[in-house]
Amino acid sequence: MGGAFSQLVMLGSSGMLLTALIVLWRKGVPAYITAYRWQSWLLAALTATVGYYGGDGQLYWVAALLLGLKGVAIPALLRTMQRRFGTEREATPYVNTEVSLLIASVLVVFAYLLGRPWMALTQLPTRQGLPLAMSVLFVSLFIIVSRKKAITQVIGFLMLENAIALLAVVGTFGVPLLVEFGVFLDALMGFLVMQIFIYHIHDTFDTLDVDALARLRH
Amino acid sequence: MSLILAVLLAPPLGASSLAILVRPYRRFVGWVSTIGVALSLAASIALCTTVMGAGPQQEAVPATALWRVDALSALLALCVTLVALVAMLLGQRAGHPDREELARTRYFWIFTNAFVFTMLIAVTIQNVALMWVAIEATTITSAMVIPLTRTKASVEASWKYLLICSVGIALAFAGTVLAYFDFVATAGEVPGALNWTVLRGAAPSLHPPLLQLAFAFLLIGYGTKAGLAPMHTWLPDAHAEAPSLVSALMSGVLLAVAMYAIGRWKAVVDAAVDPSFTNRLLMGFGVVSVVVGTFSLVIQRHYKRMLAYSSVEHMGLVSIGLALGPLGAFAALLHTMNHAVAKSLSFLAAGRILHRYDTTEIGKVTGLLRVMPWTGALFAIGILALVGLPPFGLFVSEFLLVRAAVVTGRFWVAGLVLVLLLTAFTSLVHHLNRMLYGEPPPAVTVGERRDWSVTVLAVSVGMLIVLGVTLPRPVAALITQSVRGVIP
Amino acid sequence: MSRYVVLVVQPLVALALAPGLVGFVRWLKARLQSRRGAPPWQPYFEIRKLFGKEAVVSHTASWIFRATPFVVFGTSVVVASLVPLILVPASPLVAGDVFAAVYLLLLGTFFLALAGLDTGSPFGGMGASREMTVVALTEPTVALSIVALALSAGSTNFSQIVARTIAEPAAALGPGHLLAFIALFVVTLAETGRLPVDNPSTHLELTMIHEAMVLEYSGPYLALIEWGSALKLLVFLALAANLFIPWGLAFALAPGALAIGLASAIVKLGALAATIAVLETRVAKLRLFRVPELLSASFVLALLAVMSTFLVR
Amino acid sequence: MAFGTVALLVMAVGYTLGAVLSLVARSDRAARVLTAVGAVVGGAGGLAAAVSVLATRVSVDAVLPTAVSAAGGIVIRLDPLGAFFLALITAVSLPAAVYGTTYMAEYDGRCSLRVFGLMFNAFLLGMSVVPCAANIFTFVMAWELMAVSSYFLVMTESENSETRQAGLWYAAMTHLGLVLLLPMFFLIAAGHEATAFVDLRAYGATLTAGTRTAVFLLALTAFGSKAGIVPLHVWLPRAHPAAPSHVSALMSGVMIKLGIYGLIRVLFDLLGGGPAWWGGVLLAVGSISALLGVLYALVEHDLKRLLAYHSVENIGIILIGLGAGSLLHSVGLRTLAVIGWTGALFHTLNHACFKGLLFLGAGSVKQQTHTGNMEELGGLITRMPQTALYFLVGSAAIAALPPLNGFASEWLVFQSLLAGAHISRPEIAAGFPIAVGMLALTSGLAAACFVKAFGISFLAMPRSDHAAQARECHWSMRAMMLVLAGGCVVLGLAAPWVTRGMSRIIDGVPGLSAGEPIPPSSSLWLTVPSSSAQVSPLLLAVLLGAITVAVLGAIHVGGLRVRRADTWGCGRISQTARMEYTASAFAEPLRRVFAEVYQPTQDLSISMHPEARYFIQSITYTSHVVPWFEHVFYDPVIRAARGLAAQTRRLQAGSLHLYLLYVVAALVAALACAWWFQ
Repeated sequence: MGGAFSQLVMLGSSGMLLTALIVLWRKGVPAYITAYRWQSWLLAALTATVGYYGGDGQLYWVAALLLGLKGVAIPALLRTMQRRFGTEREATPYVNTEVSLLIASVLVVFAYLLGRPWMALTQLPTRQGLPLAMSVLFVSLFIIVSRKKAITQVIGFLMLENAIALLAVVGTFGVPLLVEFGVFLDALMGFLVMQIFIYHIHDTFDTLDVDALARLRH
Repeated sequence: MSLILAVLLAPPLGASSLAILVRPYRRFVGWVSTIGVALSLAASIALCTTVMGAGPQQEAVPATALWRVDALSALLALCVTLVALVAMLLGQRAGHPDREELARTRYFWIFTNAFVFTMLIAVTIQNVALMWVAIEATTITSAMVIPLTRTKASVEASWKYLLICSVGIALAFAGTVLAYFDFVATAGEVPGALNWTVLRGAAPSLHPPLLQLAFAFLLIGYGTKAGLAPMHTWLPDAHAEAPSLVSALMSGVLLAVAMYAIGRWKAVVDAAVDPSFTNRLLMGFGVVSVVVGTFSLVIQRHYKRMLAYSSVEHMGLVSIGLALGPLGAFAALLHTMNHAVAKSLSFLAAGRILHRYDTTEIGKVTGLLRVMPWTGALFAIGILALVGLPPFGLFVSEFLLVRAAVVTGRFWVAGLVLVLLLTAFTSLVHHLNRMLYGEPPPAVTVGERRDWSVTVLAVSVGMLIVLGVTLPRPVAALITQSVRGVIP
Repeated sequence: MSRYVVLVVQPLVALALAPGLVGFVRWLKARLQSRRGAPPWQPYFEIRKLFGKEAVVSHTASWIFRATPFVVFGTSVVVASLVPLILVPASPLVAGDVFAAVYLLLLGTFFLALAGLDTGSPFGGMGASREMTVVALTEPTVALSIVALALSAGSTNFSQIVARTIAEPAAALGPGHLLAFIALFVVTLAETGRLPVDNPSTHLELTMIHEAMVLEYSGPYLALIEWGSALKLLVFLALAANLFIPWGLAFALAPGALAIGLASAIVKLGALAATIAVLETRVAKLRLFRVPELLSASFVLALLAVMSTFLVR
Repeated sequence: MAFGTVALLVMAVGYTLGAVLSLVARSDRAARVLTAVGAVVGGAGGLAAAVSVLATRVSVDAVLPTAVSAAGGIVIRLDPLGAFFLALITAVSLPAAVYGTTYMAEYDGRCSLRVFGLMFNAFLLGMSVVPCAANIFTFVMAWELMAVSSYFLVMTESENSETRQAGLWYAAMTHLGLVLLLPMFFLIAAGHEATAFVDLRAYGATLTAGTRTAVFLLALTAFGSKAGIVPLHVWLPRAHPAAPSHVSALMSGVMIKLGIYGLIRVLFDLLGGGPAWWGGVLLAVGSISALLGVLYALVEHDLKRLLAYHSVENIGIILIGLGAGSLLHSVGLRTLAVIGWTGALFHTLNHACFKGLLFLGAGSVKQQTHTGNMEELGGLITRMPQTALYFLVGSAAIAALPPLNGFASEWLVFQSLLAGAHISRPEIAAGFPIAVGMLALTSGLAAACFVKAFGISFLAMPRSDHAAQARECHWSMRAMMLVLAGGCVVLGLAAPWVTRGMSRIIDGVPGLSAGEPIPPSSSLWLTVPSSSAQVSPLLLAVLLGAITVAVLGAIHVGGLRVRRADTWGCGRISQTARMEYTASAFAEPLRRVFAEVYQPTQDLSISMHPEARYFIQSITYTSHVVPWFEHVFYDPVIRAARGLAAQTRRLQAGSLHLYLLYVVAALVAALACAWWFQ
């Protein structure tokens, strides 16, 4: 375990942050899906790397699962959905691209500030990844808050899950397998339910614009 | 112990599976579910007595054991099964003869049972990550039932519910991971490290700064689920649009289960950090919740939303109670229990009102006592219990809560809470006044037979009175023991 | 022993003197206005005449109307037995004190006002309304004047007050005493229906207060009310005279002392009655809604009296 | 078991059974009867317990520690002070319950008499337990039980929207009391485990001056809102007219007295009295309440609302007595202070008696005429002679006319104010004469007001068909009024004897006791220690009676000839009700005198003939008195609450993004908090 491991983790984590930022930058849903797929692949690769250097065989299984579920299955389902509803673009997000990117940089700084005290706690070679994981977490939260299409919000949510998975991998070298399975199951179920609801929304509102969902007030 | 646990957990799972398998819907599915929950209730009572007699129960190997039931778990399990039983007994009448309705009913039984099952898992499992998984699962299962009749409003409500709670609960997982990270960084990988007993044991050696961050995530995460303001926004929508039986379960116990998670984590964090940290956060969010909940009641047009906001207010009170030391925690837990009974009663009565009047607007429900003397009276009792009037249980818990605030020297909390309670009281009584009396609308049929749903709800009223007038010794003892789960 | 004598003798003397007092005022007023006027003893004849007549009672009136004269008369007589007129009982054991006297008179007024309403006549109601207004507004002044006296005496007991004033004559000339006396005198005018509050000899219905209430009374009933009212005037004047200028009052049942007491009482009452007569020829009746101004002025006087007593102490 | 314990048990069981049985009664009539039976059995038990405690001066204890042990359990202790109030409660509740049996007949089928029976008995139970409660939880629980059940009693005529409004006001104000009550008690017990009154008494001595001040202010507002001191009285004139009359009698006659009980219990028993300024505040509040209460009563033309305002007035008088006593006590004039205490307690009892009577009388009138508006009444004295007589007795008593009971207690209050002369500090003593003036004005106005109330409602000719068709009410109702009217007379004549008993009760309360034996007083005269002032209502009555009999005899011996004729109508031939003086007209002079207080809004509209201004087609005049303090005190609060509510509603704007933003914002706030805490 040396510099290479640390470097790889840095690289992977930075890549995941970059994919999250792409969502803020691009406007088409297909691009989001691609970004998400890349992010999932990076996550899987990172998991495998940690497994390799940490000598934890279980993490290979986790990596494989990640790849299969988040790298292939979910993007495919998203793609189907996107094809079915046509290419509705994030034409007018609440926050425009420039400001979004600025805010994202502020969030990254915030994540670093937040992470500084606890980076000192650990001697793990992967500790550099922690603030990056936090950054991804905040950026994906920002995506969910600032984007209008239901499908974009789902992608933001999926990225949020990735961020937490990254946190778990780099911080603790993965949670126990049983827990991991449970989380996967939940993620899958959650995604499926969200998908069902997106169909519901499309059926009842004829749009995926979440702005239409503002009838219930007070 | 395992047997009891099996009897507790298996019936809802079995009933859910049965509902999946039997298609089209047959009436016996509902009955089987109900009897199953009754079995679970019996098991939870057995659990309570066991725990009271022999202390916390867990599997043989303490560190790695997955299941652990102490008094707090038993208390929550009791609340869950109790409310579920009442809701399901009333749910027997939900079915209608036409085909679409039957499909929906089947759907309802599948997910309601699954919902109950996940809640029971959440309170009996001792692995905090799996507890998280179970609570996340409650979101999914309950979100499926909300748009039972697919209207725009219900779809909107369930989407909001799903997204906000998923995001929130994801944050709770981040918090869990952070705490686990700290544990691993300090103690290395240990089997059963995610068990809260182990976490709590190790807590004094953990790093306070990290645990504080973790708790912030956990509080926001589970707080979203528990309906603490300002993360409560999903709650009025979801509660108002869900079928009343589900509202009863969600408002009565789901929120309590999320508070349970916060309580468990508070015990861990308090072992590492000065308790004033968690207390301040809980107090802050509690006060905001009570304020928001209360003032949302003042001008309210829909009675189900009104009940939902009242839940926000009550969860705020519970949160404040948890921050007020042992007496406060006692009050909070007692309040949780009372609230579970009273709120489910109110929602179930509200469901019957909705069925008759076909509107959720307070202004259009008039002459309730004349139209539905029994339901109207039960609804009124539910509301009066919720505003904390004797002889109902919430009076006792609010009394103790204020006492706890004064005993711990937080006069401003006591003062603020009381003023807000007064505001909530006035608003609710005002709305109740408008509904109960006056001329019934012409389109509504007048008169009501005393069917057995009324009897079931009357039993709830009886429980509230017993809790308020005598607070039976075993219950008090159970809660006293439960307090140790939150404040060691 | 003396207390029982007081109870019996004093009201009898008062009853005997009362119509004469009213007649004296009327006669003096006539003289001051350069009229001949009826002799002072005319009221005795009137009362005797009225007792001999039949009483006319309205169809709408109830037993209240017929009971009222007895209450009015009775309360006046009882009050006359309480106040020091010619004799101060050595033992402080009489049935009541100043407050009792005031509230007994209020009882009479209460019934009189009810009787005014009982007939259903608009004048009766009007009189009742005005009378109760005036009475209500005079109460605080009466009470405060009593306080002013009681403050120095330490008691509301009549004999105690009188005894204290005699013991400390300097106090009687103090500002507190004087102010209280003026206040009580103004109140006396209001309570007994004299000018400038009420005109006892008016025949214009719209300006009447007391006379409007008793408009429906006739025969023996009217006699009782007239007599009772005269007694009330006498009692008030006696209060004003003997509480503030107690010299001459008898302290024992000795015949000489009693004679002096009676003589001094007649002199003092005569002087006050003369003051009223002069006043009534000099001032005009106030508008009803300016009466409160007069009464509040008297209230201020009484309050000043009390306060100055505090300061002097 | 001791007799007292058994009696208390009978009380509790009686009320509970009454509540339950009337709820399951088969018919409305049965419900009414069972309601009364439960109330009478319970009331008899309570009265027996109270009398035995008052007679033996041994307190009765009963503890149910197992119930609600977490909150301290149910602890009962009936001491002489409590017993006095319990006796007062039962003394009115027994006649009221019997009266209600027939009075409620008019509600048969109109409202649920079963629920009414439940609430009525629960109300009585709650009220009866309050003076017996000996720890915080029991007290508060009983207090709230009383409040909740009385709310439903007020709502009996719920079909009336005014009633619903009244109910809301009542509920809010009574809950305000609870909201202040809890911190008040907890402040005394702060830092201690036990909450029994015995312990609180011990803690009370150790409190800091600041805490005592806070407790005093909280107690004054909490109990004041129940007692109805100005400006917390707003619910009284709304709720009392709305409730059925025998319930009004209980609420006005008894329930508000429990506010007085609470004040005495907390301020003078638990805390053992306070500094002079407490007494000053009580005196000021009392004077203002008394005066404003009677002023608003004067312009009120609804019989029951008028009575409700008079309750405000009488609570004021009671507080004047308490305040005078407190002031005297605090400067060391303890034997004189007893006069004030006695006056206050005695007036409490007397007010219960005559206010109960008056409300029952008003109830009979309302039952017969279906209106409480005095402008539609009149002539009832010939149609309901007995009711009229009893109402007259009550009116005379409340106007403090001798020899009835109101006079006796007001005399004591006056004497306690005069005792202020003995205070050597002028700044304290100066308050007393002002209070004397206000009290005197109050009693004068009260007399005027009851001339109006009785004169307009009962005398002369009926002003409406309803009034013309009135008949005397059921004998059981009359009998109950007779009982209370008798009470007014007996309490008045036997006042010296009654007050002697009261001074014994006072002696048992630490903060009230003179600490030295009070010279035994005569049983014929009301006396004042160290003063020769005295009065004997009995002697006055005898004198008055003797003179009246003598004169009556003399006149009849002389041969009294009476001729019936029409009232002189200024030349009109037949007299009509329209010629009568109205209640508004009666009050008009005083309304103009006190226009500054009333600030009436007047609206005079004259419609003239289109052709010439000299011909007037119609004139309408309306005048409205809206108590100004409702605008000053309540409107801002209500507006603020609604404003805050409107702001809060904006939180829930419907936008999902906004909601998610809240979550993120909360997260950031929590993280910042965690960070800051490091």
